[in-house]
Amino acid sequence: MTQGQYIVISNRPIAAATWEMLLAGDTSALTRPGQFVNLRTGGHYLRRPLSVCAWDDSRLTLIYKVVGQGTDWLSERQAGDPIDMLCGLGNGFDTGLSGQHPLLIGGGVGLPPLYQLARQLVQEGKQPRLIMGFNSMQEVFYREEFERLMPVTVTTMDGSCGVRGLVTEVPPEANCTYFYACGPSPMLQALCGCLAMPGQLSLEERMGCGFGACMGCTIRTRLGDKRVCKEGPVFLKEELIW
Amino acid sequence: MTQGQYIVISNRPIAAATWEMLLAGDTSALTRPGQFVNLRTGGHYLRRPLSVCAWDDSRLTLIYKVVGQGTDWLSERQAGDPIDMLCGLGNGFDTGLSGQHPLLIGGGVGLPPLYQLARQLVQEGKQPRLIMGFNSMQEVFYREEFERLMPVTVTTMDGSCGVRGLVTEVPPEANCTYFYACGPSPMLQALCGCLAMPGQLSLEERMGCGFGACMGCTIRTRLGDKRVCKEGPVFLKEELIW
Amino acid sequence: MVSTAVSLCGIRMDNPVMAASGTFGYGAEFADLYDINCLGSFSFKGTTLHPRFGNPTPRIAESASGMLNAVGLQNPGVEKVIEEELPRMRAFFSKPVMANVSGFALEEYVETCRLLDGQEQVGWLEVNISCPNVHGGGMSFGTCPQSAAEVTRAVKAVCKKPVIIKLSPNVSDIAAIARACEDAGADGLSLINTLVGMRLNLKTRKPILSNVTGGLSGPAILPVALAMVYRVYQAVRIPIVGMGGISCARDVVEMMLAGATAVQIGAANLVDPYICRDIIEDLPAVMAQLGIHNLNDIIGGAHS
Amino acid sequence: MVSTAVSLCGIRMDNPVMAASGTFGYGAEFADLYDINCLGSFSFKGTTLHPRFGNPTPRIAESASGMLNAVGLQNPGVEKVIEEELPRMRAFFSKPVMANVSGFALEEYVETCRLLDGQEQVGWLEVNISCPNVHGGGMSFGTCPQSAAEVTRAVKAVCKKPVIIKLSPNVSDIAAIARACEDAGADGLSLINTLVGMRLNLKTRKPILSNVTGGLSGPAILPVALAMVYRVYQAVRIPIVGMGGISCARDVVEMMLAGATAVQIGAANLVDPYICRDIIEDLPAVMAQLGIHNLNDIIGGAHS
Ligand SMILES: Cc1cc2nc3c(=O)[nH]c(=O)nc-3n(C[C@H](O)[C@H](O)[C@H](O)COP(=O)(O)OP(=O)(O)OC[C@H]3O[C@@H](n4cnc5c(N)ncnc54)[C@H](O)[C@@H]3O)c2cc1C
Ligand SMILES: Cc1cc2nc3c(=O)[nH]c(=O)nc-3n(C[C@H](O)[C@H](O)[C@H](O)COP(=O)(O)OP(=O)(O)OC[C@H]3O[C@@H](n4cnc5c(N)ncnc54)[C@H](O)[C@@H]3O)c2cc1C
Ligand SMILES: Cc1cc2nc3c(=O)[nH]c(=O)nc-3n(C[C@H](O)[C@H](O)[C@H](O)COP(=O)(O)O)c2cc1C
Ligand SMILES: Cc1cc2nc3c(=O)[nH]c(=O)nc-3n(C[C@H](O)[C@H](O)[C@H](O)COP(=O)(O)O)c2cc1C
Ligand code: FES
Ligand code: FES
Repeated sequence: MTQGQYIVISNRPIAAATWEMLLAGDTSALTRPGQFVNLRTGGHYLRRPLSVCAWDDSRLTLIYKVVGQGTDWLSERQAGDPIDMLCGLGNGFDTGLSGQHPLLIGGGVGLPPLYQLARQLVQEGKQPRLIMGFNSMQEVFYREEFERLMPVTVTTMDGSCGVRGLVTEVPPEANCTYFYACGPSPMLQALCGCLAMPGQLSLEERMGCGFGACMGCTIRTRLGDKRVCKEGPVFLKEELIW
Repeated sequence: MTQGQYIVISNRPIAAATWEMLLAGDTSALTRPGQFVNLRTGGHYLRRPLSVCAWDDSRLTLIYKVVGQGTDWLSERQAGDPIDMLCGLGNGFDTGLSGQHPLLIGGGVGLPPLYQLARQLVQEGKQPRLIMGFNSMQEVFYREEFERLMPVTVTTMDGSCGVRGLVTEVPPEANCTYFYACGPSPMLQALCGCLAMPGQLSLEERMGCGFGACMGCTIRTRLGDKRVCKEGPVFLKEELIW
Repeated sequence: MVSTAVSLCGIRMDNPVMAASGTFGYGAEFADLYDINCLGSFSFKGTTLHPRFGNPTPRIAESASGMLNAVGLQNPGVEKVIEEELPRMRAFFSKPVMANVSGFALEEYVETCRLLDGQEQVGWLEVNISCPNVHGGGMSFGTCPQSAAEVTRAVKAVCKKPVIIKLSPNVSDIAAIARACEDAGADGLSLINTLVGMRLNLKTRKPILSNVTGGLSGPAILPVALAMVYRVYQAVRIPIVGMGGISCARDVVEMMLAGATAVQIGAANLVDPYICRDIIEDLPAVMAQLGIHNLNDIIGGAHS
Repeated sequence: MVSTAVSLCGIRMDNPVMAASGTFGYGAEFADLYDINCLGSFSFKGTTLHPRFGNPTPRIAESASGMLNAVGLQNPGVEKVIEEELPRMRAFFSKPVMANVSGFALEEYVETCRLLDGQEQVGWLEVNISCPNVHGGGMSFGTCPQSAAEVTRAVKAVCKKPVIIKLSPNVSDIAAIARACEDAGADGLSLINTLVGMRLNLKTRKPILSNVTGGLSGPAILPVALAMVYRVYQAVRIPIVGMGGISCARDVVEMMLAGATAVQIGAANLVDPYICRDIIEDLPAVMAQLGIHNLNDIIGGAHS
């Protein structure tokens, strides 16, 4: 984990209430896709956790939905503004277990961490596929970015784009033997119910610290009590108790 | 009283820890020298009261000393920044009682309201004089501005500029029959003790609202209980109980 | 169209937003700024039997997201309030007003309430029992169920109008005190008053407030107020006026969900004199956004 | 040169700054970031006789200048603390540590304290009689002088090391409880624990925390903490560990002026993991600026 000031390079809306922010700063603590940052927003006491969507040696991308005061503040940042951030939190996804044809499933702003994951899987010579779910066409983002890496199926609740319904409407290809998922809790729970194959899921909890100090985010798992911020946010399907 | 956003035109240090800020905005509520504004500083709950140093139809000048977090925040404002302000608070000085040769006495950042007062007295054809007191030469500000209006005597505690000692070291000219004073409370008290002539003094109190709602600033006077923010900050020497 | 009207102890209010006692004077300073008839109502400055100067200055200090006050119940006394303030108020406020009453002995409460109960403009009496009891060893009336009940009973005996008891949060068990007041006949409860707090001046190394301690209010205390309103709602059946740290329309909704029938805005008036008007203007849009058609539907909604 | 050293119940500390229980784990997460031997000491996560999961999530909510937690004393139990955590801690912390103990029955407190008292690394026992998060069959031990004294006496009977009782702020008269603990043999007092608070989710219209209420901490509560430390300082002669909302070196000085011999930093560690180190580094400059040569000179300085 590193703490420091990161500088906004760009910050732009990419879908309904959804923003993409590019930041410059120390990314040395990022070792795996699925890790997150915890950033300070003006005037709010606690930091806000956001998954890292992509990074390189000196820059990182975040994608966030404006849902409250903190994310609203974020959306007002401009190029050159500093943001105080803890970087490189959590365990991240393990690509070693993926098999040759991993299935990635993301719902809404659960998609960002899957982007760096996909890049890495492709780099490792795997052939991932992606199902991305949204409420409606207005919310769809990063479709082309993802399509450049792999085949993508879009689902929307209202059918305004792609398949109508939940991500669980789309049956996985036969050659898929492993999945990675991130999204709202009901979606993850449904996936665990309907997908027979093993997989990894990234969870969300309200956090006090984000780095393991406060026990604010602890859940029970089959392998004992675990802090979502430290032993997670990524868990094996087998560990989770719904 | 008006409330609104005022825009910083300039903000510059003019002496040790002392800044001059020029703002653009609605000055229609300012009717008398000695009135004050109450401004919101970032992240602090209560507003900060500051006397108005000078104003015209669309601009006003504040002079403030950095003594804590709020004034520190102020010193970081830049041209173009907005400031939320209540403007035109308090009663202000009454120039009608001044006689032909009023004596103005200001200590440190008690001087600002005397500047607009002096301009007005001069405009009314009076011949004011000023004694300005500071701790040391480094703190002296607005000497030339004041000297353009009237004769000025400077005193400093350490003697590094002008007369050594307190403003009370300087005997008033014989033709002075009325005084106006603003500065730290011990200075005002000392003045009331040693000046036989009548006068008006501008007081400071910690304020909750600045516009008469909370009774946070009430003092006892010989004419009853008075709110410094509403019936003051300027009081007649005769009313004050030390 | 959404409906913001509520009814407090049988009196209809256009909306649940009132200004809190001690932060709105007798309304005049705000009536200079906007038409305060937009308010549900307001509670005027705490009134005592005799005139009071209160504490010497400094009476005000600041803290993170809050302020301390040690005004000490400065007021001109009930007689002057009736002779001067109420007639003056008639010119700019035409709704029933809430009369906030304080005292340091039982008889003071009774006499002040009796006099104010007789005033046509007064809609409710709000009896502040956070004051120190001069006959009870200095502890406030509001810190023990017995003395809280005693004040309630005595005041109820002389008042025709609804009597709302304003509770202190500086207690181990606010629900017990709330129940005692209800049992003694209170028509409503109002909570919370300020939390005891202090700040020190690092230069003088002494307390900032002349009174040493003061009452903490502002957004800092909102979670404490919500917890107490929630708890008291479970303990009593009479309506609750909720306050403590409210500073936007969303906070109003949150306080009502916890159990408040009406709300009061205190410290926020001091830093933003238009806040009550703005909250009332924002309320319908916030309700619509949250799918609330009628505010009455959400009172205590968090308990179901 | 200024001196920051203080002595707490006979144990010398390089400086008065400790991390508060529940916000510093067993130190490991922070030792990864900086050498935590710069601390005066720290109080480790509240330990109970048996392992506890605590409350379900959500355990955390936010408020203006503060946060709510309802962790519910999650900890591995005293045995694992002694077998695993303390040996691990030895690798990165070489000073006496404060052992924070909770319990739901007298015997649990006694047994847990007895076991921890026997550990070489433990400098002080900090007995938490106040955690508001747990349904311990009613009010907490800390809300009544008798039960506070009872815990104190029982724990003192089995401990050789200094016993510091950690008080709850959710009481009518904290001075009475402080005196009861002193009379029962407490070597020191630590205050304040969190204030009971709650927040609601406007979308679900339900409490955010699974436990409904939680403990409020952070800068929002600093004035309440200062007032209570000030009041307790006047009531007892044993040393006070002051906490609640401290987030900079100036706050440390303010808390010591009010009466604290040492201070703890809680919530601030969570939002700024380097805060304890930074405060300790800033302290000498702040002291110099305020004309303080020796921190011992200012303990309770506001009372003289
Ligand atoms: C590990 C992790 C990764 C995340 N990654 C992303 C991401 O890549 N993109 C994205 O849009 N969102 C992400 N979230 C959710 C994001 O943290 C919240 O949407 C955000 O904190 C809301 O802040 P706010 O101030 O706008 O909302 P408010 O509701 O005003 O926040 C109030 C408090 O609740 C907390 N909170 C509210 N919603 C959530 C939530 N869903 N999860 C955790 N805490 C919450 C806030 O952090 C804050 O403490 C992630 C959450 C976690 C735990
Ligand atoms: C009517 C009036 C006119 C004033 N005019 C000027 C002026 O023209 N120039 C100038 O430099 N100063 C002036 N002051 C003093 C100025 O208000 C304070 O220096 C300022 O509020 C300090 O804020 P801070 O956040 O930097 O200090 P902090 O000490 O951090 O402030 C903490 C709290 O104490 C209050 N406070 C601290 N010092 C004072 C004080 N001396 N008077 C009132 N409240 C105080 C603050 O407003 C705030 O609420 C005036 C005060 C009053 C009442
Ligand atoms: C300056 C000031 C004066 C107050 N005076 C009174 C009073 O006279 N009577 C009373 O019952 N409450 C008084 N209060 C308490 C408020 O009415 C209210 O209960 C409290 O401030 C909490 O609400 P808030 O956080 O919105 O301010 C006063 C509060 C402030 C800030
Ligand atoms: C997440 C969290 C967990 C806590 N756990 C404990 C605990 O186990 N035992 C205890 O005595 N106090 C506990 N506390 C209270 C703190 O030690 C401290 O008394 C309180 O937070 C006030 O200080 P602060 O405002 O600096 O946080 C906890 C506080 C927080 C924020
Ligand atoms: S958020 Fe603090 S331990 Fe996970
Ligand atoms: S500051 Fe509120 S009445 Fe003067």
